[in-house]
Amino acid sequence: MIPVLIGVTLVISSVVYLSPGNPAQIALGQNANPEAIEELEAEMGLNDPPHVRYLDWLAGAAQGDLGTSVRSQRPVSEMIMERLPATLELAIASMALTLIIALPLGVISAVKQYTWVDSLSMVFAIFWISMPSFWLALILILLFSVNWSIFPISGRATPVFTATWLMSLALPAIATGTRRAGLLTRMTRSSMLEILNEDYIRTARGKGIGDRAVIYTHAMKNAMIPIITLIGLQIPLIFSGAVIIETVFAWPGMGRLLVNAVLSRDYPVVQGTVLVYAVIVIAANLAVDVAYSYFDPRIKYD
Amino acid sequence: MSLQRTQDAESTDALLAAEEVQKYFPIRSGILKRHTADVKAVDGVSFEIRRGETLGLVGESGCGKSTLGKTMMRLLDPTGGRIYFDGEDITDVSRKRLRQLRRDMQIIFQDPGSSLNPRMNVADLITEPMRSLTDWDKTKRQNRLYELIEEVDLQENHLTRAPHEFSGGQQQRIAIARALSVNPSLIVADEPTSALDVSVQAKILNLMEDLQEKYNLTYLFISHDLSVIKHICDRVAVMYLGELAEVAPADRLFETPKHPYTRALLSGVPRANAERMDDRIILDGSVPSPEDPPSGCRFHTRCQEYIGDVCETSDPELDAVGDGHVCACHHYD
Amino acid sequence: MSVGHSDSDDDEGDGTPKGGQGSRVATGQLARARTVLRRVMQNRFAVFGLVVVVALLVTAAFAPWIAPYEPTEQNYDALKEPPSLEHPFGTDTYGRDVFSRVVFGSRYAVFLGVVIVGIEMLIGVSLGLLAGYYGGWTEAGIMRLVDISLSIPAIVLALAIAGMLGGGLFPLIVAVSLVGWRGFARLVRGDVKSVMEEEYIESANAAGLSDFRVITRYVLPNAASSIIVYATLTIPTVILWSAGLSFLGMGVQPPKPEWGAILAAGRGDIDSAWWIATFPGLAIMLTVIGFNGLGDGLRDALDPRQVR
Amino acid sequence: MTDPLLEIDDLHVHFHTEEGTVEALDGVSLTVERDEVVGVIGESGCGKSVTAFSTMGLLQSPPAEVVSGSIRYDGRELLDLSDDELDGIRGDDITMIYQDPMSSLNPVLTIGHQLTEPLLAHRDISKAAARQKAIEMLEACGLADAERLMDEYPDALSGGMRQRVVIAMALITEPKLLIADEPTTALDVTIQAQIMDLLRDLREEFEMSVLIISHDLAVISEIADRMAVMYAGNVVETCSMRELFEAPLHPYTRKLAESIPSLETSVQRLPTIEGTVPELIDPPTGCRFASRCPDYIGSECDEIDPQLAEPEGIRDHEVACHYYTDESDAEPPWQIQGVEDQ
Repeated sequence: MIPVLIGVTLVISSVVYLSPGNPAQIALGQNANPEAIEELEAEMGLNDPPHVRYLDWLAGAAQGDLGTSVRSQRPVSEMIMERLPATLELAIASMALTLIIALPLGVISAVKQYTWVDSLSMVFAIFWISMPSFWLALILILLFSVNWSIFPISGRATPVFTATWLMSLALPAIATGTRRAGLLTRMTRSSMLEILNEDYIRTARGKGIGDRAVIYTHAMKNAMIPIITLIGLQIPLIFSGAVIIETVFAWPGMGRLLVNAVLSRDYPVVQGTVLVYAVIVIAANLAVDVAYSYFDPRIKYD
Repeated sequence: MSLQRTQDAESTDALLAAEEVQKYFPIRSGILKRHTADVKAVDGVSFEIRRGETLGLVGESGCGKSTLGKTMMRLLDPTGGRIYFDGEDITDVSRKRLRQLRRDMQIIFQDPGSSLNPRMNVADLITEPMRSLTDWDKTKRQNRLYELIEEVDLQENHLTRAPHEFSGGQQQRIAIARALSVNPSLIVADEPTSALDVSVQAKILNLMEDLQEKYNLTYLFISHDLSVIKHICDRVAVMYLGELAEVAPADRLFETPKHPYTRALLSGVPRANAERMDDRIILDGSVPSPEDPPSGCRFHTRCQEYIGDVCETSDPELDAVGDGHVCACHHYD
Repeated sequence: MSVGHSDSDDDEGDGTPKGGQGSRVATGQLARARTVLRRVMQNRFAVFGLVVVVALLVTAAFAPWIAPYEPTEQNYDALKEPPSLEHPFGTDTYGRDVFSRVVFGSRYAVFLGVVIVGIEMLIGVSLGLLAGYYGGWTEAGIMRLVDISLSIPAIVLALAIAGMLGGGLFPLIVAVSLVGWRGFARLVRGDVKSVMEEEYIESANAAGLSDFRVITRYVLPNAASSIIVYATLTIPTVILWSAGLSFLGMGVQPPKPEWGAILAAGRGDIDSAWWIATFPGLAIMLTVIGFNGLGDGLRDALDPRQVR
Repeated sequence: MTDPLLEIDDLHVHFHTEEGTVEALDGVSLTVERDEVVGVIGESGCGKSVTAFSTMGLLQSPPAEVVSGSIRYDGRELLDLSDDELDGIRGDDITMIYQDPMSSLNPVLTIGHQLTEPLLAHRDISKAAARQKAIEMLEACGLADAERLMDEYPDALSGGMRQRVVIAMALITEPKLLIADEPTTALDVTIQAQIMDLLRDLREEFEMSVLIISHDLAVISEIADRMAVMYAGNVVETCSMRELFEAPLHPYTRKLAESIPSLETSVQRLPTIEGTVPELIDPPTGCRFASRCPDYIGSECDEIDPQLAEPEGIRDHEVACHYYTDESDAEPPWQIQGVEDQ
């Protein structure tokens, strides 16, 4: 865990270090006088060698200090904390949506392989996979917000856990979740098919215990293991998708913060956001590992 | 001729000799992949193969017979002990010398379906060792190729085909031709017929015998099938959990097996039309893990002739019990 | 494959004995290609994919002859006109013909898809090969790099790289390539490791082959089909990512007719001129479906053991 | 005389593959009487496992298709039953032991769960009683510490132990017919001896009929009363165990037995069968062994598919070979000098 995190910070810092442009200049604007820029450079530690700058930043990050935004002059950690809940809401909502759609559909397709149910759900899956999420988002806005006025066009309604909040979350969650749902449906189907071809499934059928028991007890429990891996792989992708969707729906999350920071070359904010994203992903993967040991008794013997 | 425990390789007509050969596979565990234990696949094995003979190496799965075979021809690096080929110590020869040695030592594997590169055709498969191990020119290689396919009973129109287009028996013929191409003197045959049907097995065994006679080949024949071993081998070594239990000329071993393990193994062979199993020895349990083998004699946990503490405390050595017959058992001390 | 898991030594599993001399399987590489093509043609989705991909390539190649207007030609007499015979996909806020822009956009899709996947493949396959073949510290180091890369969400990393490099075509290529190689690396390492477990590698060692020869004659050919399939299936992802970054303003810049950029430009007019954003979106979707179909078909055709 | 327990009659099974239709079973007929052990022997691809799976209704379709024939168990036609109806019989009256103990147990369910499943499905029994019965059955199968094993997962067990669990699972409902498909092929010699010993004891204890399938003649000979020899989708010979060794009739049976090296006899050179097994996609007409047959007698071998029949003067011994029919003017082997004493 720790080496990976340190690696992540190295990657981000190198990207920032190698980027063209002078942060001090950016902070003060095009017409700032050279002395002021020099002064700020010294203050920001821009004249230090790269490894010193990196270690300083790392030391700060370890204590929760991610530096100060060049643009707004506010502490980066504070800006991120403001945005974090919105991002997590969206990620969890779209993940839930993904699972609710994908797992049953994938399992049914596999069990009813070669039937119209299977074909239909695969056609749907392919559509979802192939639709660019930002385009889907625009279509959703056009239909549900502009034409039919069911959902708000954009923004996040507060306070949370209210009906209006849920309405504002609906379209972004759908736009983020569908592609993932398409992929997970197909993957669930093929894991399930693989399991259904295993010898022990035949053994179970041979016991005359009926299809339901064979599928729900014998196949599902085994299929959960590869499916959990797949879910683990989906987590960073959900965040990826959310970055663009947050922008389209003006959803006040970290993704939008990042996009704006990148466009305005606000390096400390970029650095901080990427780090927080990595921490979330790593934590989520840890949770997946824990879920494994619940479903796979073999882990104990390793 | 009596067989001593340690061989003086130069003084006999041994083509290949092992002296206390060990092969351990490290087990790494934990996040740091620390070396925590060893699978002692081969643990102190000494024997010799004489020029022109077929030595059978028999044992159950996981006993280390395959590992021993591959270590003997240096496809695996031994953890300890020495290996002699034709009197020369080849335990740690240079890469260059090892390549030269490959011309003399070749191997045939159990499953020809997986030992032949599926992306190559038959002609390439057979000529490849010649190309990399000899300095023969193209004509010479081609001539040898045609000679070989005739030898193993393949046809010219097979040459451009891929291995998966052949039956198991034919694939094994291709593998034999490949091994034979560089004129080796020793062939390690690692369960060469276990993946084949009995009627095909008979043909492959016959072919191997014919080739042995014609090219004066020496075989190390590894198998778990005692009937096959009896049919084809001159001498037999019985392996249990990384060690040799007994070595003897084939007829002696099958007539008067000494080691309790050998006897159990032999009586366990299903016998067609036999006077049934009144005297059958059924061993309890299964083979212990080579990661943590039993102390003393490794067989003591399942032995029907267990004679007391000595079996648990001291590891018996291979001692002579008759003409060219050695056995590692305290029972005979 | 559970049909007749019959006999221990019957590796075909369906009870078909191999016929030896009478074998009906065609011979040689050409025949192999023919078999693959036949299998692809049996799969309707794959055929559809093939048709779409071919159509895309043709469009990209002959864009100037297919498009009725210059993609950047502005016409202030025809602003935001809805689709008509004259402008099948309508016109945008500058009066540019959306159809022509979408047609020229196919060039970006093909170019970005092929170039980026090519770079990813070069990096990923080499690293994966090194990791899988040599193992040990080489492998540990490379896989750690993959782990690091995997813990940053792809778009986040690509965005940071592209944005910091200043936007445009070249930064886009660099950013997406630097993010995407890891998939190839993981795949190839896994494949190489399983190939290395095969008995034919021991057989190659017994034949005294050099590392180079083992890699080129044994390892790569046996990993090739999964690399080809993965590459085909990565192209649509790359196209989606590129369009996404351009949509955010961090990739290809307007007025260049890249699909993501056209879409972004039409975003504000979604209520008054739906066609500007809709058609490039459809183009992306069709392209992605096409490559996915082709990739799926190839996977099934190259590896018949795969569950269909 | 009562009906046989299992009667397979003229069973044809095809597999639809990409390369074409594999005619895997070409009119297989086989009977298992009550309290009888029948062995089926043949080389890979001969259809012996397909026969077993057809009986259990476990062939996967597609690609498999039962084209024609009948499988009657205790007078009931199994092929006419729906899956639900079949579930009333399989796992209860007919059970099966599989070849590979490593893959035939579910890795994520406890031994206890898998073992009690058939009882709970087929008997009106409490969970506690089922558990008790399962423990008894594990002990009967020679597994010590059964109580603890019940809560273990298959991964904690060795191959030999797993096969004992599979056997316990098959016997827990005290079936009338046990089908054992290569029960020892995946095991080592010493473990194989243990398992065959166990099977023999259990069969006597439970008085069940057994259909045992193997490629290893010697293994079957240890337990079977009667044998069926299969070749390329046909049963070519059925007879008592004794007859098979003392007076085999079909040329294939004779050649097959000769080509197996044995511990008792030694030969300089193993006799072999010429040629290879024919492809079952578009197989040859007539006798499928004709092209390899040492006793080939002419065009009728190529044209007419021989049917299982008792040759004149021989009882309880059926063979599918034109050599033994009235029309044939060849000399049957028992009349030829020297064949008996092989």
